[in-house]
Amino acid sequence: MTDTPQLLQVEALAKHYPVSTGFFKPRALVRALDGVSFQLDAGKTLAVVGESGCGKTTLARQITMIETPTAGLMRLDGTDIASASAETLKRMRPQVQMVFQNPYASLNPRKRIGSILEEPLIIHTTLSPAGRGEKARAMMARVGLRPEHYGRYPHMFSGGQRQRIAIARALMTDPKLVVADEPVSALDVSIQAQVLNLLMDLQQETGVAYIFVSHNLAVVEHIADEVLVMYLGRVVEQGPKRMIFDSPRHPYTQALLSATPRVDVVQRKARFIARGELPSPLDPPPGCAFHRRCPHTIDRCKQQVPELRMIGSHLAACHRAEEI
Amino acid sequence: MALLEIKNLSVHFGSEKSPMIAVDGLDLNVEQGEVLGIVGESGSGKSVTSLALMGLIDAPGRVSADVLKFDGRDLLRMPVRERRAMLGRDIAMIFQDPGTTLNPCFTVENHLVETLAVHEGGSRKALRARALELLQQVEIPDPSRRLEAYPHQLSGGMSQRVMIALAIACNPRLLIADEPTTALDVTVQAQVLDLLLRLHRERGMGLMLITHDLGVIAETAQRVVVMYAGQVMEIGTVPEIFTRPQHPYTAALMSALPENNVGRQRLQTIAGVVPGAYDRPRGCLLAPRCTYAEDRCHTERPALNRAAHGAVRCFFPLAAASAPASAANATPT
Amino acid sequence: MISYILRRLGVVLPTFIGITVLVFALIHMIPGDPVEAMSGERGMEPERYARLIAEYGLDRPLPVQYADYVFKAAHGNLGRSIVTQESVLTEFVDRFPATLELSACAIVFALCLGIPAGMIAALKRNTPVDYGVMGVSLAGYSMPIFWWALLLILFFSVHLGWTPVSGRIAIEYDPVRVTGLMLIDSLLSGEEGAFASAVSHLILPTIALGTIPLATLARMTRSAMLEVLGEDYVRAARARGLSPLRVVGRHALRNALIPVVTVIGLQVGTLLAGAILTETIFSWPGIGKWMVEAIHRRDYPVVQGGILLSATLVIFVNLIVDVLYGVINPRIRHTR
Amino acid sequence: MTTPTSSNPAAASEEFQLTAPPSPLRELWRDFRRNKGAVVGLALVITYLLLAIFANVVAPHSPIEQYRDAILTPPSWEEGGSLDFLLGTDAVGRDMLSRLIFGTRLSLSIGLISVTLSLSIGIVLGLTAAFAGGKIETAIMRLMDVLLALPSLLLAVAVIAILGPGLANAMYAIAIVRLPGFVRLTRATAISELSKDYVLASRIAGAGKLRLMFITVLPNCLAPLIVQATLGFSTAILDAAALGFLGLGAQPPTPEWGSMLSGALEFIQRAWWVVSLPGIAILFAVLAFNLMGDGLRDALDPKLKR
Repeated sequence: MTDTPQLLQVEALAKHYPVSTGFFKPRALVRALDGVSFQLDAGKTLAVVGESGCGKTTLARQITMIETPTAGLMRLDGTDIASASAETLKRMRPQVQMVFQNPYASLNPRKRIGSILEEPLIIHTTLSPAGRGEKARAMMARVGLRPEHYGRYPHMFSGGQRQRIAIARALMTDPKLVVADEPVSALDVSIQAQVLNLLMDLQQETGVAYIFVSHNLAVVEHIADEVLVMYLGRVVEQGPKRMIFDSPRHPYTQALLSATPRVDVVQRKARFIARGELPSPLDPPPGCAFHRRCPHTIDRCKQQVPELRMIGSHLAACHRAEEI
Repeated sequence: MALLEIKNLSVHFGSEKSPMIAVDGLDLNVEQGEVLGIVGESGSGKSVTSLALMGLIDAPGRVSADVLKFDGRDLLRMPVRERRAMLGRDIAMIFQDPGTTLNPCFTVENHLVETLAVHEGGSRKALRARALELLQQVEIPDPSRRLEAYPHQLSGGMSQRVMIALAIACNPRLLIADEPTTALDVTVQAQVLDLLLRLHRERGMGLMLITHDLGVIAETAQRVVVMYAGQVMEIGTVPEIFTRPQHPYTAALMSALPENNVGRQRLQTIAGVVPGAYDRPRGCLLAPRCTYAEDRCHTERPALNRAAHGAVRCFFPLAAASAPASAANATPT
Repeated sequence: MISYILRRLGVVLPTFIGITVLVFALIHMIPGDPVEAMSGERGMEPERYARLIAEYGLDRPLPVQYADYVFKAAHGNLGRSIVTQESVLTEFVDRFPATLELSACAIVFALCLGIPAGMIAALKRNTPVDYGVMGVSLAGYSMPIFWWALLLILFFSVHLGWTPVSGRIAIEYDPVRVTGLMLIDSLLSGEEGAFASAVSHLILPTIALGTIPLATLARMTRSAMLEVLGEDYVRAARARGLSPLRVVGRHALRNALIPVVTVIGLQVGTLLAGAILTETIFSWPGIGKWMVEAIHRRDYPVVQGGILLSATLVIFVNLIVDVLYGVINPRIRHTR
Repeated sequence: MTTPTSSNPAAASEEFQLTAPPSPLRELWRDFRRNKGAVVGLALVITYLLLAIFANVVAPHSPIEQYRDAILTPPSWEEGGSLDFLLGTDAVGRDMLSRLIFGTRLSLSIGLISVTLSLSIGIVLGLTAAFAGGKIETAIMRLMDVLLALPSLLLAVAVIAILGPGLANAMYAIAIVRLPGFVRLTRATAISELSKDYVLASRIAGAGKLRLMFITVLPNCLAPLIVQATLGFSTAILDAAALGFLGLGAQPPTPEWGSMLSGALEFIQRAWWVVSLPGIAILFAVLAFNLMGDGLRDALDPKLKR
């Protein structure tokens, strides 16, 4: 183990995709991720919050080393993984694993649970089949699956159980970081609670860190230590959970909080509904990306992109953060 | 008189011998101009209920009911043609996924004009003007250009607004919204819910809002029906249900919400899973998962009994005192 | 839309070039060389052999030969038949109307019966009507059409004596060739009975050739219709109180036709392939029969030209189908 | 159609948990058996298969021996028929029944060989196109477009024009004709599978290209390919018969169903059995594979389950 507690360091990370816009037209550039920086300590949970098109999935793809970022720095445990060689990547892969949103698509339908769990071991270890089976069964017990599930196929399980299998698979390589992309948003409330509990129990047992991608602020509030609010590829607000929920500085965060339906009347925020819809990433508005939907817009917002800066206790990217 | 009156509605799929029971003896009323929330997890039969009301259950599905009356008129025993004429005119419906509920081959105008022409008729020009007006009412920016648009050119939020425009086109008395915002982003969901509530207020139509999201119900509905495995578990007014749930299932559902567990490390959960279509318990459907279950619960099925705030299907309804602490945290409006 | 057509053209062009390469290569893939192959077992005196080699340009480098071939083909020069010494293009143009007439009748026959049959089967799903339609179409789909043609002749011509066995028109009529389409030419000739004779000659070949497209279309329409009937927008249309006729005839049919149109395009290839058999059996003087004869006679220029022209035809028809597809499918029309 | 989609997967999975879940093969058989046509097809296929394998034992005569004194003998139940030749004899006095039985062997091997050839090449090309993308994909797919632009039988005829008539050449021709179908299908299914999360999960677990192609993705593409291969069998049999009929496939005296029909037109009035029997053999073989393919499709297609 290294001395620094910082597990993941991300600096000015960017990912741009060229997209074809027409037969004779030039290719456009979508800035799916633009200048994202954060740090994550071992054993902690960072929640990435935002709506569709905000770049959270792109972020997940960079951190899991599926894609190479256009620019920026990513260090995992001190090792650069943003521009690493294929060999380093292969060595680092077991350290970062992922849990997906849709439990029905993330498990290979033609493989038994046993071989789904053992696949990472076949790739990364030299364990014998017996040794692999033993590890897989042990992991199944930890996530609350019964031994007889070992030889079954994914379609024989309910959504909640599949998500348990997916979590077990992610933990097979003893990763230091698990990226969970909306892991409970496809589940019913009662099942969602079971899976969230499981995730938190496992974090306590193994000290794994989570990057928890979600649009559900109620869930984020429960599970996160730090929160990153994203809008159209950029971070708009960033800080410890309590700060974000108690004194949101960015109008978008405020809009999200007030739009989240609450059972408890006390927790309901004053109704502030953002106008209009998410802009197309192909044609982002100039200046602050949120200015067309924001009630506080001034001329400056339309021209100048606000930088992420310290407002009080945490970071926000709004020209008028002090006033609102 | 209730706008919609349902007694003992059942929907079965599959063979006669071992039917899959999707809805099991459902009783409920929708009053004039109220917002009634129907909440339940997947498999609770809430969507099937709405399809049965609309007469959209096809063979091999079977619908039966003791009473199914809209505005005093018997829907089950009315001629097919007459019932069809009511659809879209008196009762309208919007669906979960706006991306697939508009016909990809037709423009927005085609959709609106067709619906108006079928139910009300009029000159093409008048219909077009009405269509434009409807788009304005659902707050679609640049409505005259959107009339020409095909569904694939609209965002999810826009499509749902068009669906709403179609639904309110003929001034229905009852609007059934089946998970209308589930496929949308949170900020857009808030807009669409606001729009639905505004239209509901302005037109005095009954709104039946079906969702799995307790928060949405709490913020929009006046009364709520809690469903589980095809049965109604509890009916009550929103403040009552959310502060003093009497059914253990409602209480457990509420206490599983992260927002009712603030400051706690673990969430409260409901053990086990929803019973499948073919392995329903003999007694109370919740009995295997219920912490309060006693012998009687496992052998005998409770009926939906009147209670102070509505109705509850439980032999041992929770007193306010024994409700989970978390649920009692919330203060009444 | 224009951008869409341009994009389709962008795909078609390389395909077309590929065809020319393939057809050109055809003659060079024959073991030995074409001149030798054409001479058959009799052999040939060396001088004549050398002259023929030079005449066909077979002594030049391959790229030059290919460029020459494409250049000539572009100007309509596809060489001469070794057997008849006629220009290949002329022979093709002579025979093409016969095939066109037969194929057109067959596709109309298939469309008029296949689409309604498929629709009825879909709407009456899992009833005896559905099983009947699907059973018959599966049999049709599995039918060896050369045998089917023989059966048709056996029953209608031999047994019942209703229809003639071969040819396009009875020999007593000899309408002046105007369009090449016997139905039209016989009408134009004004001779009594000529048109009836042309029609009666056309019936059996049309049925024989149209059977497989008919069965395919019926099956395809049924499955497309079933798929569409399960879509959310059909349910939503019913929820708006639209009549079943309107829901099926307007909302469902339009969408179900989208895949069906693609299948119709693919049937053109099937028809040309089927024409080879049908024309052979019914002695129908079209390009199918022409090609088979050419292969038997090792008349390579004819084989080469025939394949090139048929492939061009298929590509062309598919291009039209693609454009049509764009017209009925707005999602295609508007994609950037 | 109107069954609620949301409620069913969960319900179905709970149902399985009560009893030990059936193995996938057993489940396939259970679904397949529901389709009566498919079972009939399977039975027919097995019958044909047994006939093909045991042709030497079953056939009463040699397929090419000519009984000069028994030319055009009608089938045994007709007037003038003989029990020696159950289904009669052809124009040169060969036993129809024996020729048909040996023809089974020929047709099935043509189907097997040509389908195996085009399926295996098709899978490799299709997977390569799906995984490589870019120029390689374009090149492969354009090549397939070229093959598709040639009407199937015409392409087969062209190949035979090059290679010369004969049974083996007919087989290659049919394999080439069927290739684009397999390539396109493999590529399309592989691409749709590639977008699914389980493939991403394998990549994150560190799986290499080959593992992804053949271990992760290919098994999930097999269902439509198996169906296509079964249906390919029937078209191979049809095409081979058509080539034989045109005199471009099997050459006399090989007992091939199509070539048995090639001279039959002249006997149409006097010897119906010469004309109808080979056709019936072809029709039922093709029908059997089509029935089986349809049944397999229904049993394998998750959309049609329930």
